Amino acid sequence: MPQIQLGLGVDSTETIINVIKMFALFLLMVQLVPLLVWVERRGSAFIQNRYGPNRVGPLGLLQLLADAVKFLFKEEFRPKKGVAFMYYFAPIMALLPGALSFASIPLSVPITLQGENWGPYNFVLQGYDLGIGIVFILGISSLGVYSLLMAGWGSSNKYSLMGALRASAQAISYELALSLSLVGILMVYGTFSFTEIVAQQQGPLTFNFMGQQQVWSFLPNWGIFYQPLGALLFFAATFAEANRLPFDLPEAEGELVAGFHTEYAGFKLLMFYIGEYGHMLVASCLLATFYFGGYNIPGVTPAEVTAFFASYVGEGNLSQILTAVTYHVSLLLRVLLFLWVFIHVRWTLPRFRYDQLMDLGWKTMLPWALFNACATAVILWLFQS
Amino acid sequence: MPMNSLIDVGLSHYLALSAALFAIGMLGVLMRRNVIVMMMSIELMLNAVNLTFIAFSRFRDNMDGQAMVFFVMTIAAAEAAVGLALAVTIFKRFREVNIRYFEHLKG
Amino acid sequence: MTLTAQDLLFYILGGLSLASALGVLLMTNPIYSALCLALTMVSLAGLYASMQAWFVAGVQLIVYAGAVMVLFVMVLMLFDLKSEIKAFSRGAVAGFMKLVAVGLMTGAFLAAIYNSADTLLGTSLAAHVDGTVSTKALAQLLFGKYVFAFEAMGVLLLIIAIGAVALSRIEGGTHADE
Amino acid sequence: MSSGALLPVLILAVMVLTFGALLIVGTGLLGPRKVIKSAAKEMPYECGLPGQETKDTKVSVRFYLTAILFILFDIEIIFMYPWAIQYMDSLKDGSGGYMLGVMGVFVGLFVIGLIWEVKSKALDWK
Repeated sequence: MPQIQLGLGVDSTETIINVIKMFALFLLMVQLVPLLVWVERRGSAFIQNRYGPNRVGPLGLLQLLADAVKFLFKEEFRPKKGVAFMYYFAPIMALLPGALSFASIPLSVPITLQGENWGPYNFVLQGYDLGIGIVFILGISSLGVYSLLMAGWGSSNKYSLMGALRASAQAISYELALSLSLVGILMVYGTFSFTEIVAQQQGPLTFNFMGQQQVWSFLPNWGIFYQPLGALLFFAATFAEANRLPFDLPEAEGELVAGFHTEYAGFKLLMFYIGEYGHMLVASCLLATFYFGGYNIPGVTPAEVTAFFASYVGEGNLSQILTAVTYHVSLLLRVLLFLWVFIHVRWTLPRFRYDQLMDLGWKTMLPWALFNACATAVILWLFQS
Repeated sequence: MPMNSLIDVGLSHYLALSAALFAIGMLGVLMRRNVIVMMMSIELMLNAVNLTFIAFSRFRDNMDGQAMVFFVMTIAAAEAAVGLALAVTIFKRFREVNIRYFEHLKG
Repeated sequence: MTLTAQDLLFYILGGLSLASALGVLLMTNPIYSALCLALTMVSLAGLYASMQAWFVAGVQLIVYAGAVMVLFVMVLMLFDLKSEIKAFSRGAVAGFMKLVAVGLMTGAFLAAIYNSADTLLGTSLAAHVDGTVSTKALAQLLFGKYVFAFEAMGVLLLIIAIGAVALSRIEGGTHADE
Repeated sequence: MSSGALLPVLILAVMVLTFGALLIVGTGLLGPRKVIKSAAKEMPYECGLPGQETKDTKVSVRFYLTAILFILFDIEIIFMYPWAIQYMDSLKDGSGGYMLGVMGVFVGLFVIGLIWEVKSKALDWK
């Protein structure tokens, strides 16, 4: 049997570890849904000055487990005139964009582990490192529209078809502003790969102004200081991509019953939520990676952190693993902050009307994103010369 | 490197695949009656040509092939946009997307 | 005799694209054939990526699979096209003749490829090309040698944007009076 | 793990699809077996109104027009990506002004198209 060299690892153990790591990252995204739904219900309760779920388990934490189990045992229902294949494939397709995008984002510093019999093996907390991170994520997230259209068409219900068409028209209009706001990032960093972008954001804020180097050491070298307008546009566009309020008209109860997932119940509905929360997670991770320094801890280099742990735990794998964990926690804090902003906005802002929503996308966000790209180009040209 | 070595994939493997895709696209244009499916088959033929461009750009190691694929994509997307706008206008007028109705345009 | 990742990818994605291309041809329901074409586009993007053309694979995903096919599916869904009974054009003899013609043409292509297999091989292949570096080389080309074609593309897209809107506003037509 | 390998993407996609399929088949098996079939339940949900299956729903032109304009503007943005990637390098080796001019013309056409679309009320969703 020809020996197959997969692109995954030097020897078979490394390949197996990588495959398990990939599935673990996917499960990390899937189990995020109960956590975020709990945070959403408790958070909205906190905002509206009420308690939220607190019966099942401490602070209502097991409420989500109870819901998941209930969803598992629901009756299997399909509308009679529904198109069977598309009706069932739409929830599965909803999982795909979030999972593939989340796996390509670097979550921690690459470390090298060394054992007695297995050789030095560098481990990075990331599903796979594609050289072109940004273009891949844009491509995959543009495939998310298919699960909406299939759900709308599969449930052969007039209202869900209208909801699906509206949701996909909104998703594609805001994808323009999203990809245009990324042009600014490409100009500043000059690379597609996430690891290089995060590497360029280390150290104090350094930029050259009229030819000579300026160093502002009190500010970290994050992307937000180069692209403030780009960050705002990017974050607003990801709200619309994930169908989050104030852009969630297609799923709004008042408008089209529940939009494209009217005819879904049980775990299929939960899979649409996994897709939506996965999209929110990817958007927060991207925002942290592009504009807030990814997993960098300002003022500290990875070598210092490893040395610090080595002094306690001794040289070897454990100090490496602890460094990776600290850097991962630093990224996680930022991501949880942005996820809280997603949830906070949902319970404070009112919903847009559909024509306002489309006007905002085409007539304000797109021109501003274009202005941001041109302004970045001109400023870079002025500062450079 | 004759083609029969199935293991190390060379340029001719990719060319054979794009020839097959091109043939399927052409059959689609000839056999199907629905205008929109014919336009999809044309897109398929254009994609087969893109595959050939990329294969030559990869195995002859110059980037002109990839630049050409860029332009082919733009023109194919523009053609799809105008073609569909036409088909939709005709469909609204004749309530039917069958190629036979297009003769009415002889005028 | 090692089967490298690229060969494995070629056979998986090639088979997938051929199967979905046949799906485009044979499905009577146009929406299913549109979804099969979207699957073909995605597998072709995978093939481009397996040939280290990273940026073009991304563009194929964004432009073709994510925009053009969404337009096709949206138009088909808007006009509620059920699967037609007479999907294929009538006339057995005509159909047979078309099949023979296409078969002959493909046979000619394959024969040409097979005979010229050894002359086509180019220089030694870089096993792995970095995405950003190859895109910068593509940009040098796009704004160096092909800068006029690049501007022509901008003009073409402007014309199509205006044309598509004008097309969608036609009320009358040659038979408007009927 | 050589950066840029495509196989892991396929492996993850297959894993996700089988995970989703298992979930759907699993909930199907776990659910109550004797499914009470009733016409009312099978009808598409229309907030209680008896389903009127009108032949062709009012077809709004806006949707496919938005999709067409999306394709055209998306391609113009994709043309900006290679330019943006090498912009810093071209600034360093002095050809920044030429790059700015080339892209200025292209973005000018983009803006003209956008202004025309807005003025021609093609994008109004009334």
